[in-house]
Amino acid sequence: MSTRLANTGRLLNRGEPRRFTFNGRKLNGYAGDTLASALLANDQMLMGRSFKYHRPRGVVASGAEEPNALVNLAWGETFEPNARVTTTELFDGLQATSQNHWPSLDYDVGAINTHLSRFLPAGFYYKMFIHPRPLWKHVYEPFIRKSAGLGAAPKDRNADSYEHFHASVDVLVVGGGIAGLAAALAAGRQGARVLVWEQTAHWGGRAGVDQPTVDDMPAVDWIARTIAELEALPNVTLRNRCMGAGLYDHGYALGFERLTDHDPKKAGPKQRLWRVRARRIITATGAIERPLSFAGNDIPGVMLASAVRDYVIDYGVSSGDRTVVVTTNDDAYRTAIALKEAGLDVPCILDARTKVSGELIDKARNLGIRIETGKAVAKVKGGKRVTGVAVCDQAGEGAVLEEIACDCIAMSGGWSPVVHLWSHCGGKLNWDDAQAMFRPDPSRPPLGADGQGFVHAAGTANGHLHTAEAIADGFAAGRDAAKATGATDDAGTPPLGTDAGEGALAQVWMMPQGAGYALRSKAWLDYQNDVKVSDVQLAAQEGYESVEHAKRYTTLGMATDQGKLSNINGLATLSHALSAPIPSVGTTTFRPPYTPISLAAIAGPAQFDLFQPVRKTPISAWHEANGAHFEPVGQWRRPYTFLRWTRIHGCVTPRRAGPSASTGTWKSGCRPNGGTGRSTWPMSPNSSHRSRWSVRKRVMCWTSWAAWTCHQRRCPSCNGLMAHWAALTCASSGFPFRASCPLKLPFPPVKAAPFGMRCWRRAPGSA
Amino acid sequence: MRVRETGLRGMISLRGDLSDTVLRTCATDLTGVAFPQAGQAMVGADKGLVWMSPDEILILAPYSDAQQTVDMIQERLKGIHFLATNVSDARSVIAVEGPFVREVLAKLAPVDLHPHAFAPGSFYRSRLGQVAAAFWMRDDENIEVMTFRSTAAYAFGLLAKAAEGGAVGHLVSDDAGDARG
Amino acid sequence: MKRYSVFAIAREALRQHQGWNRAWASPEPRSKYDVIIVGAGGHGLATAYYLGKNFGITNVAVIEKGWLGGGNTGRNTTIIRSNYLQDPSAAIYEKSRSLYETMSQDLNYNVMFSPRGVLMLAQTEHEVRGYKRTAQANALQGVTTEFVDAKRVKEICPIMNTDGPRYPVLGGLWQARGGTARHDAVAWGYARACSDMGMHIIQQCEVKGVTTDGGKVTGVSTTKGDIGCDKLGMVVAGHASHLAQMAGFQLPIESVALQALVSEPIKPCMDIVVMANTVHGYLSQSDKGEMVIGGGTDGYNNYTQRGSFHHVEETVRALVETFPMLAQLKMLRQWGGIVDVTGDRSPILSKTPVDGCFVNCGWGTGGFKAIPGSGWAMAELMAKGHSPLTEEFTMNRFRHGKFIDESVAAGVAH
Amino acid sequence: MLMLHCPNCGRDVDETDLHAGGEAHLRREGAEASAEAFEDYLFMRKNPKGVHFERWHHTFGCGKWFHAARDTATLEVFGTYSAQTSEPPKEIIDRIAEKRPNWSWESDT
Repeated sequence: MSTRLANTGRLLNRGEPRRFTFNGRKLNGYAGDTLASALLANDQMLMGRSFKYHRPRGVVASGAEEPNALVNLAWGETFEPNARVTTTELFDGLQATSQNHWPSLDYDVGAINTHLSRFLPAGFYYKMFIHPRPLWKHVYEPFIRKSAGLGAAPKDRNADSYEHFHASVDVLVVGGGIAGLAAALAAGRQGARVLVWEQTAHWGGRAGVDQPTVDDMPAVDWIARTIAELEALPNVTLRNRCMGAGLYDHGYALGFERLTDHDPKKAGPKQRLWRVRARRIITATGAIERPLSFAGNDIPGVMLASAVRDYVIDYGVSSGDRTVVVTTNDDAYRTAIALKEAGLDVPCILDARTKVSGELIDKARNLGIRIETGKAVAKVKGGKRVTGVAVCDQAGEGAVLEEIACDCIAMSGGWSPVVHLWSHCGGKLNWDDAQAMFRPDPSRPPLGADGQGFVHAAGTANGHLHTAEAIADGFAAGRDAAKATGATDDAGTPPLGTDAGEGALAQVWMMPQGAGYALRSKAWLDYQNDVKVSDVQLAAQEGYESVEHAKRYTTLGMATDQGKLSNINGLATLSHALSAPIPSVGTTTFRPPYTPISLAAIAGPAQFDLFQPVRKTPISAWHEANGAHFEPVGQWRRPYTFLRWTRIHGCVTPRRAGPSASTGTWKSGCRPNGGTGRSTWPMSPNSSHRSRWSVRKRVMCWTSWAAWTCHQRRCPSCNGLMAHWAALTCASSGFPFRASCPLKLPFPPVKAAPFGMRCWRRAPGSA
Repeated sequence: MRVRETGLRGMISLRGDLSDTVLRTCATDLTGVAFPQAGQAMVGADKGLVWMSPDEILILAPYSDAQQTVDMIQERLKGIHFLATNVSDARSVIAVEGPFVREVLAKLAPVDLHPHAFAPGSFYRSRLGQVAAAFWMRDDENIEVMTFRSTAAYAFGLLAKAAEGGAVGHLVSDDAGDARG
Repeated sequence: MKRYSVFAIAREALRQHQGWNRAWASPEPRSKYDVIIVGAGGHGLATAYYLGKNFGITNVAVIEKGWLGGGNTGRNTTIIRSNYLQDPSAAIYEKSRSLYETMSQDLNYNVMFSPRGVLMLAQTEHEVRGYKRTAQANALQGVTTEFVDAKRVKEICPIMNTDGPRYPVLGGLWQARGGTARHDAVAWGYARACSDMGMHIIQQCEVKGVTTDGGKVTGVSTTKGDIGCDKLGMVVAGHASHLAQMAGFQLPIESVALQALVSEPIKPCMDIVVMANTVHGYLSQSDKGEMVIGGGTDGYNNYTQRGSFHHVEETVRALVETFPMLAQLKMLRQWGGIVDVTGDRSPILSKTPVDGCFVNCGWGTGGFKAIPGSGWAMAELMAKGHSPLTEEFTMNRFRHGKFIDESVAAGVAH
Repeated sequence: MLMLHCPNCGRDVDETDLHAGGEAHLRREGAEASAEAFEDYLFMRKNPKGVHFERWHHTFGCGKWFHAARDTATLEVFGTYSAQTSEPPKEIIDRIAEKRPNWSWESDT
């Protein structure tokens, strides 16, 4: 079972408990938890159901790449479907419910699909439901629609406010890991205007977990020192909880900042959309670990090795008591070591490579961990939770050598640089066969308005997976970018990183290598959309051989994680099926945003009354006062007719002189307010309330007009006093005095706000 | 932060050859400020000159003097090609005052409001949300925004909302904002 | 061709799906064909399909620069409707819509045509008048549409805020038999059927030049060598001008970016397609549950398949105001395509100054709905030299002022 | 999201402050012109995939028109210049020729 550990959890504040609910169950966590870590700490590994087969799903990752653990989030009037638990910071009163199941998460009728899965291969719907024709419209499609979809549909909008922000900078650094911070340091020291975005609440990225050494100090210390130095630089702005959502032409970048999502009680806008014009952009966006394809790799409890490590070190959560590590590289040994050091059991490390050696391997061995080389997972045992693993030779067809009991499997198939932002605007990639990854091709960057590249990839996002190269690469990128914008100051000395040396990884795209159909049809590539190795192979067999075809035919990578875990594995599977090298199969196009951003944030302030400007003529208020029925004419409103009001059936219905109007117009005129409590379109004649205003406005209007005329004529009896009296009355009642004069008269010079706009002032004490 | 309508302001659009000495002298004589360069607004207490486009400057004057100013221009520029129009009632001015004025504007306008690009005396014509606007900086805590009269209420709403959202912490170097916390 | 059916699936399931054939072949090009179609998008493949099916011409090659269906066919928002104002448009779009109804059966490939109904919102008096006029015109053209009032709109689409503060809904033009289809499947289904008739679909083969002899087309030169033909059909949407230039003539076309986006999938909440021209946006929910959203085009010529973000913003804010619940959804992915726009927003299906060379382009933002009708008409035009459906859509209609003005029907991209 | 330099007011301007005005250097036709000439003037556009000369209006700014030379396939901007010209200035032509060796103003017109 997964549980909270006593001694670890560097991001937790155990002094601040947080209460939340999951499917109505009351649970506890701490400040600093993500919803994922808090659920795991409460032994809630099962968090959702997959899209197609309704398979049980547990959390697999610890960051934005999570495909499985999506929930409906609610608090107050806010409701967010498909919220990723791994990026949701825990707060008091959070209510989460799991998605895509009926009647409950544990017992789901839809799970029958998993038993029918052999009849539901990739693209089955293109081959079925053809005859008889009417059944598609009336039976099949309604059924498919009902069972598809993930989160619940929100009922209405929330009243939170959202804002935009425009900024122009010399260098935009996306990613606040050590490479990004080094880049910001270099650029900032040179005097360039620098903006740094980090999507999480914490700086330093994975270095905080893996603890390499930088400049002869532990990475966390270097990160703290660097943050302090950057904060002291007036030309550098740091933003965390701000994701680089997309890069567009001519140095335009979109950032999505979450302001109160982690603490809804906090005042102010909920989210802010940054629209930045940057002369140079550095994408230090890190890398994402790849899952391995073996039978049963989707059972809750099978997780990325890095995620298992994160939960232990960052959140003090063990994902299981006994964890088997399955890997093709040295990095996953860090997980085994971290687990062992936390007092947890690691029965075995299954390494697909036949020969392993190196610092990390020795360390693991010295801790007494059993290391099996050349071995693979034949099959994972378990249903809603891992119960064990069947071991086989990687080279064979999956004959089981032994079974090891465990409740967690930590897998690692290597790392893929996050090249999304680089690719959004046309940057091209190279296949690096030694590291089994696509990495940015520096000779084919996204081109800016001047025809020159304006994006520099840096650190692990540039394919430098190890600390020393990553941090040096980040610093160099920052230095070059700032120099390109004309900054001249000294960048100082580059930071020096050191880390345990790592051996080469093995390219393993299927476990075991000769897995038969039975295993391949249980090896998942895309967890959310239920795309398996056999599905991609079927697509290739049927001639859907371009990666775009295979993707669309199988829906690989089209889930809400946009294939962050599945794309490379799917591509490799496809290239194997076609016996073509991976680079010739190509990559799919990366499209913004990096992770989903709310539509309300895109709309920004243009909501409710500020949706679109209503341009007003000086006579507008007079029209309103006299019952004008307006029609929109561009941004203006033109009085379509002047209405008289009669009460019919308890509803005010306009009666119009002249030719009879269309039914549609009448009905629209009769609509109630909609009960929104917000100001409505003035053409909506709403109850007698309106008539009262009408009378009052008319009185005001004619009083002020009379007064003004009197003033204009230099009336000796009052000498302008009338006008002043009218102005004062109108201004004090909020009535737009100036706009109230009938046509043709010049406006009176009033001191009061002429448009009925009051002076807006920030309440004292609210900064 | 405070967003307020400044009340009526005399505004005269003067179009012509801005390099013409007669025109320049006329404008500077009327306002007592130096003639602005492109992208500049020379605004004194109640008079000023704003560079609108290569062939247009806006003369700011007290509202009550507007027509009189137009008459004076007509008089002084006789014989050269020009157009002077009293646009006082076609436009309104809203003042945004407070420690993070730059950020309030930056929430709405797609321009660089960093002190390097926009300092007291600088002038932009751009948009606020979905409407045209022009703005200039009086001092570090005071920006005046000019919009068409018909869109003033909308612009005011946007500015008030932007101010209500608080500081962003990007264009203020001291700790005036609350956004870093 | 192995027929697709539920029985075939069951049979294959028992043998691990090893028996499925390729959906279409990938042959090397021959040296000469009767007809070459450039562009293996929906329109190009449909043209080839109806050349074979209706006219028995099967010595056909469809040449594609990238992957079939990879252009606008795979990038649109899949709306199908035929409620156009002008007679020639209504005729071809209605032909198209009716062919969609039986397409799955014709192609033996489920293209998931879903006639769930298309509603075009009237939010100004002007639109009310315009759509009433269209409804009347449609009645005469034999296209079933009706003008519905605001109350009925709310019934058809409960999640809509028909009392929006800025543009309340006054009614709408409702075409119950309009809907959507699975866009990729349309291209794949046609490709499979064409391949089955022996036609060659040649992907990853870019046309570099058009060869002519005495004003008559003789072939194309491509990255896979020169290929001869008697007749050439250019069906390349946004790249039409580029290809026409190779053949030595100019088209009244401009290529601009059109963008679309989808939200994350949610449970079904909207069962129709809604288009809101006043506020510039349109919306439907896919069978997967994603809200599929589209808006207007960029104003400038652009071949990058990327657009400017502010158009996305404009569309989203309009739809959030019209469908308030959208505010709490998230944008999953946005993308762009290159659309070919003419002066009157109507397509060009026409002979060209080059003998034997035909062009099919100018569908602008609304080509998907026209795929079968366009293919049907284009095939007839190429086979017989004339077609009743294409008579008005000539490329020189602009010279004579014979516009087919559909700027109202296509007021927002669609 | 384009960013163009407005030669009239000297600012780098966000696309949202601008309005695209279509192909530049069109020759306006008079009443005596033939139908073909009018068709050319009103409808026939070069629509090149590559170097394109176009008109832009600085709508939300100085309110003036200007011309831009831009690549429609890469969005590279070669330069902007006065709208009061019937062909691009020499330095712009030279700059394009340098960057796009296969292109020439003569073949473009």
